[in-house]
Amino acid sequence: MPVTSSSFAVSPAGAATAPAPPPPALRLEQVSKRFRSSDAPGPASAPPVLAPLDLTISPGEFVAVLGPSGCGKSTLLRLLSGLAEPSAGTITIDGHPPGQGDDLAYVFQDATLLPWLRVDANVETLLRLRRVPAAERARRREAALALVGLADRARAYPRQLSGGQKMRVSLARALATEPRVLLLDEPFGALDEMTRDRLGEELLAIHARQRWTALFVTHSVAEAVFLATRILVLAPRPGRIAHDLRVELPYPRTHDTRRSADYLRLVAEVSARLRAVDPESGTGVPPAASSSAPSPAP
Amino acid sequence: MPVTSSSFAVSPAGAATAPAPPPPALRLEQVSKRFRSSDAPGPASAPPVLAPLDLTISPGEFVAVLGPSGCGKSTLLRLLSGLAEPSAGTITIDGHPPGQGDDLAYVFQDATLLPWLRVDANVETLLRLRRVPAAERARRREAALALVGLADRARAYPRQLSGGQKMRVSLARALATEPRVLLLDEPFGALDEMTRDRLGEELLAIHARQRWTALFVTHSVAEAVFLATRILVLAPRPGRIAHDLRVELPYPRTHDTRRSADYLRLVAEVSARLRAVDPESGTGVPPAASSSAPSPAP
Amino acid sequence: GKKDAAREGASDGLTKITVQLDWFPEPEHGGFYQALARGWFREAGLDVTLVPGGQQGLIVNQVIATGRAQIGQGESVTTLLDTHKGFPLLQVAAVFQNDPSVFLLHADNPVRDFPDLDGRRIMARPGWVFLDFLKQKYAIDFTVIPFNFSVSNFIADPTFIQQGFYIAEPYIITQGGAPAPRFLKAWDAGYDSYGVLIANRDWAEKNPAALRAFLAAYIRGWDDYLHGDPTEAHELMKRDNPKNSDGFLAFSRQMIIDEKLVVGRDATDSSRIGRLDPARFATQIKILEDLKLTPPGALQVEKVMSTAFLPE
Amino acid sequence: MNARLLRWLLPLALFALLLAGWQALHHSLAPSRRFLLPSLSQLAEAFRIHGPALLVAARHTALAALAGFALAAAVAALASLLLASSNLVRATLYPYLMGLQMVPIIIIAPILILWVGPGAPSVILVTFLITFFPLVVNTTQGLLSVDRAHLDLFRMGRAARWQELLLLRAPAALPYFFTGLRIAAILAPIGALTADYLVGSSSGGRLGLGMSALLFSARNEIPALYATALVGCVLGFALVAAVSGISWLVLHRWHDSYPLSDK
Amino acid sequence: MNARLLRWLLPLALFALLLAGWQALHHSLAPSRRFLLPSLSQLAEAFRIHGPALLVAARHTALAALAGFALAAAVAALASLLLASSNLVRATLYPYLMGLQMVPIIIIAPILILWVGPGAPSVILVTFLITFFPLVVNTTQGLLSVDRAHLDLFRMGRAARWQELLLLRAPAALPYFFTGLRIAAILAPIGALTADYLVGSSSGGRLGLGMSALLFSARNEIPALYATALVGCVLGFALVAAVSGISWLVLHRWHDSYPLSDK
Ligand SMILES: Nc1ncnc2c1ncn2[C@@H]1O[C@H](COP(=O)(O)OP(=O)(O)OP(=O)(O)O)[C@@H](O)[C@H]1O
Ligand SMILES: Nc1ncnc2c1ncn2[C@@H]1O[C@H](COP(=O)(O)OP(=O)(O)OP(=O)(O)O)[C@@H](O)[C@H]1O
Ligand SMILES: [Mg+2]
Ligand SMILES: [Mg+2]
Repeated sequence: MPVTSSSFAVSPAGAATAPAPPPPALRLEQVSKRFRSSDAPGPASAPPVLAPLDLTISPGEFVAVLGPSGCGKSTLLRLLSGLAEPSAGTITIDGHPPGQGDDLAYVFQDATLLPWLRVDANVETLLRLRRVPAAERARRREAALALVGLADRARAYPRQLSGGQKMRVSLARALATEPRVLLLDEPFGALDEMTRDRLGEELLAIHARQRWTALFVTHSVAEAVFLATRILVLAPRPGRIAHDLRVELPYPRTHDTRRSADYLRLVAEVSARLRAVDPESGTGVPPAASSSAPSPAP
Repeated sequence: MPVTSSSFAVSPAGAATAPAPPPPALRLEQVSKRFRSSDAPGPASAPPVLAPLDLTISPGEFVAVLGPSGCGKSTLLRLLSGLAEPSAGTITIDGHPPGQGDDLAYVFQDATLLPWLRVDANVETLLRLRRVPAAERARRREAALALVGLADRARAYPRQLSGGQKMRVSLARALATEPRVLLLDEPFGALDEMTRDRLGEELLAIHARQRWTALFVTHSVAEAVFLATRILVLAPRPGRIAHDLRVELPYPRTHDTRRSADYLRLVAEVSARLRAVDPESGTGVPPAASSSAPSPAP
Repeated sequence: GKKDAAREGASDGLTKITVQLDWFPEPEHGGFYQALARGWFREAGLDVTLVPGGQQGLIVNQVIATGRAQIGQGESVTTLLDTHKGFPLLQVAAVFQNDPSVFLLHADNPVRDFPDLDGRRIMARPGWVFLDFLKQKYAIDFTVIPFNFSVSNFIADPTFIQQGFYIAEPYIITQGGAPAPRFLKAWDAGYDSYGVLIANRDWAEKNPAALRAFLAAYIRGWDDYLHGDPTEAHELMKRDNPKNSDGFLAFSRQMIIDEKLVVGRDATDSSRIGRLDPARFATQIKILEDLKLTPPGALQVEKVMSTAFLPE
Repeated sequence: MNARLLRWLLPLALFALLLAGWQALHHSLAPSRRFLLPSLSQLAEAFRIHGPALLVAARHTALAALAGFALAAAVAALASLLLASSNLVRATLYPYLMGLQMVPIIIIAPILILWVGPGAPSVILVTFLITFFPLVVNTTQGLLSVDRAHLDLFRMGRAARWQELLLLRAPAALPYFFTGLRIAAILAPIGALTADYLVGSSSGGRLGLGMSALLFSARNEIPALYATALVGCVLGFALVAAVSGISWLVLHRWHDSYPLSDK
Repeated sequence: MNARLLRWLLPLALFALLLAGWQALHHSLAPSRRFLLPSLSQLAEAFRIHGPALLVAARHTALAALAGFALAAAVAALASLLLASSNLVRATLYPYLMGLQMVPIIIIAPILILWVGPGAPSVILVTFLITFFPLVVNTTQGLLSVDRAHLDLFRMGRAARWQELLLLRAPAALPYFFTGLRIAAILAPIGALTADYLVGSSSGGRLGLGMSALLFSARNEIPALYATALVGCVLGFALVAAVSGISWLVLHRWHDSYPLSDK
């Protein structure tokens, strides 16, 4: 049940693809997660958020994660980053347990900028933690800010930024670390389509140079197909991998890729699969019932 | 310069459309906004965020607002809600100045749930402020939670929710007030496409019943076209209305609308216009320059 | 003037003695200040520093026991108790032949004598042995509230009863606009306590000559202060306690003279200044034993006091 | 070593070490100064002898402390709401509240005795005065530090000023209020002791801890004096523990100072 | 009426009202008790007579207050960092810090005099003891109340414990620290006055405010006593103003208690 190995595009994802694959960048074995219910003080009684799942990701893969709201995407990323611990199963990242010796950056779903630092200092935060020398820090900061188009807002405080600007600062902060593993939780969610596309292309360009392994949560199927080498479609309740698909579109992917028939076909197909994973997800009630919902004001 | 009156679809938006239009729900006259620069203590020296703009919206209109990140969409909504004051110009809402006697709900770009209240109490917050009786409050709360598909999370605290779930609670909170004017700042930004589409359809259904006036900020052109009777495309630096377009797709709009040729054509055309408003927006540097951005780790 | 400069100048060859006073400088310290002003300590080869009291005045015996001062001024029964606690203290001279602590009452207060205190409220220092003594002797009980060095409550409240030094407080009370108070004097109840000079016993044993010289100058100082010109001593007191007014200094000195506190209430001349009577110490020890504050025989007169350092 | 175990062992070890250090210090003093730091056995002896009396005294002082503390908590909560309700009110009243805190208790003791009367009423009032201010400052700061986005929510909802105050600022200020309560809880018993020392009353021979301390101090019973202070500490710890417990109950579900168990 | 004007007028009006009330209260008292609440003219007279001496005393006490305050701020900042650095350290040390606060100053005053000696060192120490605790409690609470999401950021960035402490918790705790500082600023001068009362030295006739108060009280110079307390208040207000100024400088750009001007 966990993985629907699926033949798609050129080949289904899986260990069988390449002979003697490189040691995996990320590996999950029978990982599950349930949260303690805050009301019952006893042992976990809430249903599991992630079902036991297995997953192997090779170095340099760009994996997009799709799935309905609340299905466990962020939880999966938190587990990989070591911010949360699995209830069962083991995780290895670059051969280490999460949070130990790995070189990883995580763009959270919220921008989480430090309100007392200006934009430029926020971008440098992670570099400071890694004790990157000041000159190098400045160089990377400038480049990252330019990349996300906020060079002119470098001296602003977070509370002076728009929502999309904050997310871009957060993205710049992660990219500046040039990690080996990059976890991105809807980094483009608050951005307009044009900025999104531009940043997507930039991201691919950087990936081509730096070859980090990426796990990219998005709600845009088009974005997933455009960016990823592989797409995981999660099904909810409990979170599990419903489809594990390889995207074999050629590189470099450019603006033209978005117009190619292959691309459009893939987008349509992934969309269909995504819609199929959980027919009752999204809204909990059928339209008939909900039409009696909020009624006219008295 | 402010408004590019444009013939589009069936007709351009504007006062000339209907004979003796009803008194406007929202009216902006020569409204501009600049923020005081936090560094210079003196009078405002920062460039204006919104150029003087004029805008009239009739009751019951569903207006989508599109524009690049940081162009002033949220600022516009804040001005209308009375949370910020214009630097110049006048605003009237339902005939009143903003914040006085108007019946308005605003779904912020961030969920801004109260962390000490459970989901159900959060949904009731605005109703409590309006002193809606308990029974009515409970009824509307149940309906709104069911609508956004979170009936089963009613007893959770905000910090136990996923990003998309939080935004849905925020949406439920606003919808439960059944306002006359509804301001929505990317309410579906953190949601998967399927939930998005479902909620969009629900929103249209409620709008058909309750006929509030809506200003709906979104980054999805498809969503804008699907939902709106009118689309404003903002151009940045300073924020101004570059296009003011009327969407004359027939009602009720359903799943089939999304497949209609008219719809697809409109989406493509709005996309093109949006991309044209600010060629250098989104990312501040051309690709050539940015390819020398974050460089490989040393 | 000149004497002052001389006193401040050389201290070489002089034995340093620090004296802890029990309160801010006032005429009750007349002996010290007169001797200081006249240069008699210096003449005796002593370099004497007088440390004003205040809160430290409450812990004179601790100050002496820990060696911060060699000599201090205090009250004899309390000092006996402290000696019993193991403090190395020796009572070496009288300041006042009777400790001037009394109860102050308004003139029209119905309390006429100690038994009338039953059921009353008194502001006094909790722990003052006299309070226990009264309760036992007259089989009475009364409420104590802590003494706060102020007579404000007394002035404001015509029923108020409080502890006080009757050579000082009456002046402040009348200045405050109230009529002169009445006193219930401790010795009238048979509480026969001295105002005393206390020395650190170890220091006294090692420096008998210095102590003897000190006491001689001190007694001479008292005699001169009471019978001579107090002006210079008063100037010094004003320097160390700017709140001393001429009126107050004159009043307090006169009270000491009139009440014969220093020379002795039944004395005819100054010959008893500083004298201690071992028999009275035996009485005081008996009081403590009767109150079960010290076990019988724990205190012996010859161990707690000495007349050996007084001038012949 | 197991972290759980360490969490118990280390404080105990430190405690033992401190006791040993105390004892060593006692013996290192010149005999004439040893009374300044009684040995542990002297302390134990003092507790043996004066224990029952101290218990009675502690009951007195604890009641006064609790009364003063409760009064301070209630008044501070109301005062803070008032202060936070408008800039004008704050600018007008805050200086006087500060002034209230700056009244030197030691100086007004006679006035308290005259107007309020010695004993319990004055002791409660002084305890109130001592504990009130940290509560007001913290709570007011909390009421003012509310999240800007939440304020926007309430403004958007056209909340009345009192709704903003009671439904938004008040719950948001709870963590600050509890910080203030924790300070006040520590100050209350010791404040009550001090108050008893200054404006207490031995009415009926029933002394509070402060008067006891005065008595012991006058009689030079230093070990008993230390014992009295220790009893005051125990009261303080008990009150702090109670406040921490209530704080946990109220805050742990949602406030970040009580992390969600995620592991 | 203009709100700006009101903001100045109302406090002034209240002040005038209070002065009038004071004066009325004075005259309403029985003549024999009037001295307890001196009239304004008596107060003015007291300032005229004792002004110069009070200035000298205020200088003494202000210096001690500043020294104790600065010491408390520095030690509290370090102690809070230590306490926040690990649960184990906190569990081990916090009780002793509380214990330190629960030492009744009045009881240990004599012991301080005997160990440290009367005068400035003791006064500074007592001021330190009085102001230290609100600072530690507030700052520690601030260090622990850091936003969970920010903590995640630092954990993700594999921050060392000291980096988390210095780069995240410390700045996040600044608003709490300043709240503590504001309390401490108010307590410091009055604490120094009390300390001077308890453990000051009047040697050489150089009195601090506390010793002056003790003497005025003993001599029943009530107007001068009030004047002394007022001088203490003025010192407190000055210190609070200084702290508020620094707080504004440090926080106004980013903290929600200083709203972004959006209007
Ligand atoms: N308080 C402020 N002080 C200074 N500049 C501000 C302030 N608030 C917003 N801005 C600036 O105003 C511009 C418009 O901000 P606004 O939030 O309206 O953008 P937006 O269109 O909503 O963008 P997004 O799609 O990213 O949310 C941005 O450039 C932002 O940096
Ligand atoms: N601390 C928690 N305690 C209890 N339940 C939690 C907790 N954190 C998350 N959950 C629940 O776990 C599920 C998965 O959450 P997660 O944040 O992983 O969803 P997601 O896939 O990222 O959704 P979204 O797209 O909306 O961000 C949700 O139903 C959420 O309510
Ligand atoms: Mg998520
Ligand atoms: Mg916005």
